[in-house]
Amino acid sequence: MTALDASLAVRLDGFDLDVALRREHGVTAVLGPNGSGKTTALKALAGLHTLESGHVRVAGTTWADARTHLPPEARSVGMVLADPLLFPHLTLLDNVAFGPRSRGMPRAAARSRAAEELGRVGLAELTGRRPSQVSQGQAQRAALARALATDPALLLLDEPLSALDPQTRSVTRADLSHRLRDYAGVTVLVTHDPLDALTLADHLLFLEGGRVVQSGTPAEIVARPRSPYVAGVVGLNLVHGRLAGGGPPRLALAGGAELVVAEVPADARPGDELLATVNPAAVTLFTERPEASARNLWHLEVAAVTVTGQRARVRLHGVPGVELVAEVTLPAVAQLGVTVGTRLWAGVKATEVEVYPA
Amino acid sequence: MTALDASLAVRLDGFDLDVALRREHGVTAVLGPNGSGKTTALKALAGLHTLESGHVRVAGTTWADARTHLPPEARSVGMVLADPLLFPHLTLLDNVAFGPRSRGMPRAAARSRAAEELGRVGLAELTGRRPSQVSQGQAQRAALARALATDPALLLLDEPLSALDPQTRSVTRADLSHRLRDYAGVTVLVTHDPLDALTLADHLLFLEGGRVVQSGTPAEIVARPRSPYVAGVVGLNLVHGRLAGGGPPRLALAGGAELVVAEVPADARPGDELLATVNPAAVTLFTERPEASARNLWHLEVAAVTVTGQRARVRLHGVPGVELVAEVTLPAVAQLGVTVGTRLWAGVKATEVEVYPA
Amino acid sequence: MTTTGRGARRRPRTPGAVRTRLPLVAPAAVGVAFIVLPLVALLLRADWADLATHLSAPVVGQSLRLSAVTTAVTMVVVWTLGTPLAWLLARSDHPLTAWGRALVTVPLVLPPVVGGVALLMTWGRRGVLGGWLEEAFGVTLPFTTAAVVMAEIFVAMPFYVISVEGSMRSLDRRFDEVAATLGAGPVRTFRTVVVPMVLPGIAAGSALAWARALGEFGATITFAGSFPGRTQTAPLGVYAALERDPDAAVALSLVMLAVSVLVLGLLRSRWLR
Amino acid sequence: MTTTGRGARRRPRTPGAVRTRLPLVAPAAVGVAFIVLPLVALLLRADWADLATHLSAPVVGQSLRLSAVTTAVTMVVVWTLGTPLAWLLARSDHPLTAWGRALVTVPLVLPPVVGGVALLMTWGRRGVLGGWLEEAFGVTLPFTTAAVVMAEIFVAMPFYVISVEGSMRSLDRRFDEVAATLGAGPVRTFRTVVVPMVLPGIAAGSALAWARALGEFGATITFAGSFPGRTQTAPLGVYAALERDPDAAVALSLVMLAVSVLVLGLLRSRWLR
Amino acid sequence: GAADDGAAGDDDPAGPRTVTVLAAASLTDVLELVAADLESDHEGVRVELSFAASSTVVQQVQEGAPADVVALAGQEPLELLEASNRAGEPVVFTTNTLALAVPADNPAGIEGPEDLARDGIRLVVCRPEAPCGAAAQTLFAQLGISPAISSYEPDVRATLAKVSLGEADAGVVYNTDVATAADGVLAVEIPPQDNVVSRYPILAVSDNPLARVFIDEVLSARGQQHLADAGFVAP
Ligand SMILES: Nc1ncnc2c1ncn2[C@@H]1O[C@H](COP(=O)(O)OP(=O)(O)OP(=O)(O)O)[C@@H](O)[C@H]1O
Ligand SMILES: Nc1ncnc2c1ncn2[C@@H]1O[C@H](COP(=O)(O)OP(=O)(O)OP(=O)(O)O)[C@@H](O)[C@H]1O
Ligand SMILES: [Mg+2]
Ligand SMILES: [Mg+2]
Repeated sequence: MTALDASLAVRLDGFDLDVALRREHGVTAVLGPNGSGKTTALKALAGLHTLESGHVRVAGTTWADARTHLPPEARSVGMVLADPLLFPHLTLLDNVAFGPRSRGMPRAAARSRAAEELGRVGLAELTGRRPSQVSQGQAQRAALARALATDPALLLLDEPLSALDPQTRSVTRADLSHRLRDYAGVTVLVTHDPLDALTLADHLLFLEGGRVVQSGTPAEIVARPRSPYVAGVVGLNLVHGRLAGGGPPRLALAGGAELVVAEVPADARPGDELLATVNPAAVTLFTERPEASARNLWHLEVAAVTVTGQRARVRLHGVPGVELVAEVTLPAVAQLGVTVGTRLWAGVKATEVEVYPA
Repeated sequence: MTALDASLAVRLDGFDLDVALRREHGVTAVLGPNGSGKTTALKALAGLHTLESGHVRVAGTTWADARTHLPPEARSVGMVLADPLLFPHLTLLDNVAFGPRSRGMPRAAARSRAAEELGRVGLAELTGRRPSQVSQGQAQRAALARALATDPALLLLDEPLSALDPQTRSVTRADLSHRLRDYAGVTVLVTHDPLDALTLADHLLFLEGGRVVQSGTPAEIVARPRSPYVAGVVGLNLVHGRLAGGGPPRLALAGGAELVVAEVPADARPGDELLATVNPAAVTLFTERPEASARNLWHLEVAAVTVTGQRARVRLHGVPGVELVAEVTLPAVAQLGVTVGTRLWAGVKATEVEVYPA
Repeated sequence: MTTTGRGARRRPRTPGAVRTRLPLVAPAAVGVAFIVLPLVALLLRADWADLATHLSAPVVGQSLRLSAVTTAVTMVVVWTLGTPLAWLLARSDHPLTAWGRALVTVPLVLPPVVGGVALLMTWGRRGVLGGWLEEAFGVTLPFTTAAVVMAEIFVAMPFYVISVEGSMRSLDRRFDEVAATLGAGPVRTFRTVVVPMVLPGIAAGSALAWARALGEFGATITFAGSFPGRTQTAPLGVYAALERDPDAAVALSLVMLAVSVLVLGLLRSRWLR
Repeated sequence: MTTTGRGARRRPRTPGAVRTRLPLVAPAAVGVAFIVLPLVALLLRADWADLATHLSAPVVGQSLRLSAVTTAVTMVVVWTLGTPLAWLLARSDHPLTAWGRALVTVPLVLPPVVGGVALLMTWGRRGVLGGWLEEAFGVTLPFTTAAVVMAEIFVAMPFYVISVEGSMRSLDRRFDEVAATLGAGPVRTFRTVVVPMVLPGIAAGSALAWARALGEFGATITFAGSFPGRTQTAPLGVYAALERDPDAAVALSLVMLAVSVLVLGLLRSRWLR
Repeated sequence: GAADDGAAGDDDPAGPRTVTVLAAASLTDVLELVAADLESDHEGVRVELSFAASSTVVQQVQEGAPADVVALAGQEPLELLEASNRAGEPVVFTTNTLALAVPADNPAGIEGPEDLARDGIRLVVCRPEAPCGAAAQTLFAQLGISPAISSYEPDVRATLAKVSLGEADAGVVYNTDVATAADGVLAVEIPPQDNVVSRYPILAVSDNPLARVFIDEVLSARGQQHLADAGFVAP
């Protein structure tokens, strides 16, 4: 028996969602650009959107199909959004007890259940506080406890960490991961953060424009992203081209440029569409044209720079079909004078390019 | 003549700010944790908070001192907040013309000035749009144009990029940097993002608890952070300890652990307080206790993991006085099984430690 | 002027602050004066020396007591009926909702006397429902205290609904959704989430509605008549006493004024900031 | 029930949705019925066949015209005085502001007749200011069209102020601050930023205040009397006609009702969603 | 302002053209006829009429209503009118008697004033401060009955409206009111020996010469005829 078997067709003004999802257990991360329909999919699962067609079956119960539409309160579902949305007039304890009480548990039992859930997310001391008296991270953990206090068969998390500041986010991520390990139902986690996907989920689903563009295990996806968005999430440069005939193995890119590679798939014929990834760390930058061994060398303009720790990611463009991110150290940024608008030489060794069928 | 000469003492309920700031020109970035008083300082400069004592003198005019308090509208100041706060009932053109109009410019002149300013931030085509019809990044650029359309002597930017999504942020950062290059007045930029500080500012000022904890050029600060917060911003591990006597040169840390170093400042005596930085990339992680050359080796627990591109930053703790961030590649994360709670061996070579006086 | 000490923070932002605000302050002051002067005149004209005597006139105690009772009952009914109504209006997406909302607010604009006539045409002996009520149950409403309450509900409920609906509409819909996913049906959500969260709005709406009910005159006299102790509420008492015992009338008005200012002031300073 | 076609999206969320909402729908329905039934009764009782005749009775045209003129003037004054007042109240941090606010809203709760008496005590021949006005300028206000306008302002302005202040208070203060840094003084900020931004609130407040002015009866008859064409506004016309020509009274009421529903409905569907 | 019209029109060198009359509500129809007569006889003269309860009329004059003539239903309210407001001696220009108004179908079967004392009768009267209310009290005293009252209405109009709407079984009003009331109201006469006679005074309250003209018109044969037609009885 499949714990979650959903086929969601939702039509909103000017937006169509069409997604199928079957999972036995574990955490599925749903990723995609803004407006790709992630929240819409979760709401359809929760019963907050009505299906145009399709079905939702969870743990053997039909929640929605052509003839059925259970309202959210009749579905065994837990939901946590980016905003904790704790009820401001209730203490944390009563917030968490809200679900059990709503499902008919007597007050005392609901409260002891709530205290237990709060304990499991490390808030045992704060049960008597109001939401306004706790930090954002604590509020979000309480929201998680609240969603789990009803033992939902399906747990829906919509960017649960995105509103937290970076420090709180990683602590809360740890708590979340810890808590999810004990949870028996199916979790669907919407996120923009690759780390959430890689550390919390055992299955990834990428949406674009309301459709699934790629799905698989984290390892599969990290190895072979199939769309620029997915490549961006896993931190790789993705190049799309056709295998060129004659000469060294290389891809002809859309804008006329070429990418020399070391190997191509054994069965690839000239003219076949191929995808190639390049690790940003393997992109070398030079202010002057180098006499280097890199077989691929372009003169590009810096479009953007972002820094994490002592490393900078430099986005480069300016040659049609070539858009690259290079990862360099902070001292290198200073030394190369990297600012937006500078033109630099970027080199990629053929051996650093990984090629696979499109 | 100093363009900006401010000594700000502001007292709010439960919060005291005491900051001095003198700049001739250029961009000063103000950084600090939440609640450290960054916004309060900007508001005091703008005249939105009254000084308890101190003064604000800009371009030879006294805006505030013991006897004076010009209201904001009498100060030649421009302000941009995280939220663009464009007037929703006015077109972008009229938003930008608002300042000149308020300062008495005739309508036609104000509008042509506004059109010019919008052109300079790349919004020439959108002058007729309402704020609700442009993207967040465009709105923020319009807010910048609006602030600059009055030729302010002082430009105050309060986390101008923080509300933008990462992609829009780096594009807008480039526009901002471009626009600031042409601006003759003094800019004070509040930010949480080290990249803003490093790419936009020529002077950094760190606040904590309403006081300045460190200030200097970006290069000075990157090299020798003086507080854990500052070290965090520039992406280094900061260790605080006393020079131990006898044996190889090493620091005695607060919790009893020791940090072996290669060199100490020439004039340091045993017992002197010293600071040391370690680049996270220089921290090596092992699952088993290694037979390695690293002189410093601790068994630590993973407290948090963050990922950017194909690199992960792993925060480790568990030995008193030792709290380290290590930077490793994504494959290494998988191979080491790094998740929150795992215990790993972390090694730091003595040669990778940079020591300077506290 | 020095800036030492905490007091410095209270000083006007500029010496010229008042001058530059004059175009705002002047009309506002005229507005306040226009409203407050008549109240002051009322105070000036009051016969303070014999206030106690006037307040012990039978019309005063009797009508105040009746007003207290009827407005209390009115508020209970308004809460019971008006709160769900406000909620349904607030959450309805139907294009006709705006018109439904307008219809519910009609008593705001209907001259109270017309409202009284309309109530008579509905609940009076010859009214659409009143005739049937009398035949079936022998109940006649006009000239009873119940009629006073009905008149007060008719004029006060729209105030409550309009005000509470406003705060309910600004309540984040996601709270409803979260409550639903936690297993709370619409009624439970309303009771345990919506009402507690809009309590300040409910307080504000209650103050308005109560005040309107307290001051109600035209509909009451038309639908319920004026009989001391039964249907003569405080405003009717004021009117009745105005010529025979004007000092008692003024004294009664002062009591109403004081009570209202107190209630509005307390509510607004407690809830509405 | 199938889910094909767009229509499917409009179906009720569950067959049992109405049932589970009953505890909300039932009281709301009773509330609506209580308000709407009298209005329906008014419609039923109207003499539709001769409506045109009744509407051509002189009292109808004359009083409607007077009501239109006086409420228009009232609204101009209310806008002019009430908008700055609402803004100052909205932005004042002073602890006494709550009480000032309560004072300004007193006419909401004052029985209109008492309001009329208070106005007489202020502006009447023997009033606090009226005596002086008469001596100095030979102006007497009571029982003139000006008095009608004053009575309407007195009762309507509080509605406007309370409603507009609410929307002004929820206006992000940072807009004021940004306008100030751009060089706009308080008055310019008020005029070019605050007022345009709270226009929906101003529209809502205006609708309420206008409706209240239109329905005003007690203060008008006391302070301005009931002179046809001079001080007999539509509600006074209804009252005057009620006995001699009840059909004309009902017809006039219907016109007022229709105009009010129209104005409220249009405003609310345009501005208040 | 008030200076444009009515009493303050004295400044006009050609003499005032408007006369303002404040009168008891029960005189509404008659005085409108009288005013029409006067306006047709005197080219360019306008009569402004405002009707209210007599006590309200007096109060309005006290508070500065622009009035030239006051006509009241009964003499009690007149006593409240301060001497400073009087510009002439009051003249009793007509009298009125009470009648019982009952709904057309007379559901309570009221035949005479003594029926008012029966149980279960819903009786409305004017409030005691109004002349019609005072007269009703006198009537009950003369009859030696103390009927249960449902409501003290603010004026005759309201009293009559309660009857015509069928809410009250009976109302004590003026004879003349029943005559002018809309359909649906019947008069039950009160025997002359039990009835209360109200004497209606009229007087000038300003030195507007037109005030005298109006009073004379009321006292003229033509005016008295209108009064008689409406059910009033000459004094
Ligand atoms: N209630 C609604 N009615 C009409 N359109 C809607 C509604 N809710 C969302 N949309 C539209 O549906 C599309 C998908 O929205 P959705 O919120 O599911 O995206 P998302 O993937 O969650 O994006 P984000 O990453 O920004 O949260 C968007 O174009 C949005 O404008
Ligand atoms: N108007 C005010 N009245 C009283 N206290 C205030 C006021 N504004 C801010 N504070 C307090 O002053 C302190 C500094 O606030 P401030 O907004 O300047 O911090 P910040 O450095 O800008 O923080 P963040 O990074 O979160 O924006 C905080 O403790 C805050 O609570
Ligand atoms: Mg979303
Ligand atoms: Mg801040």
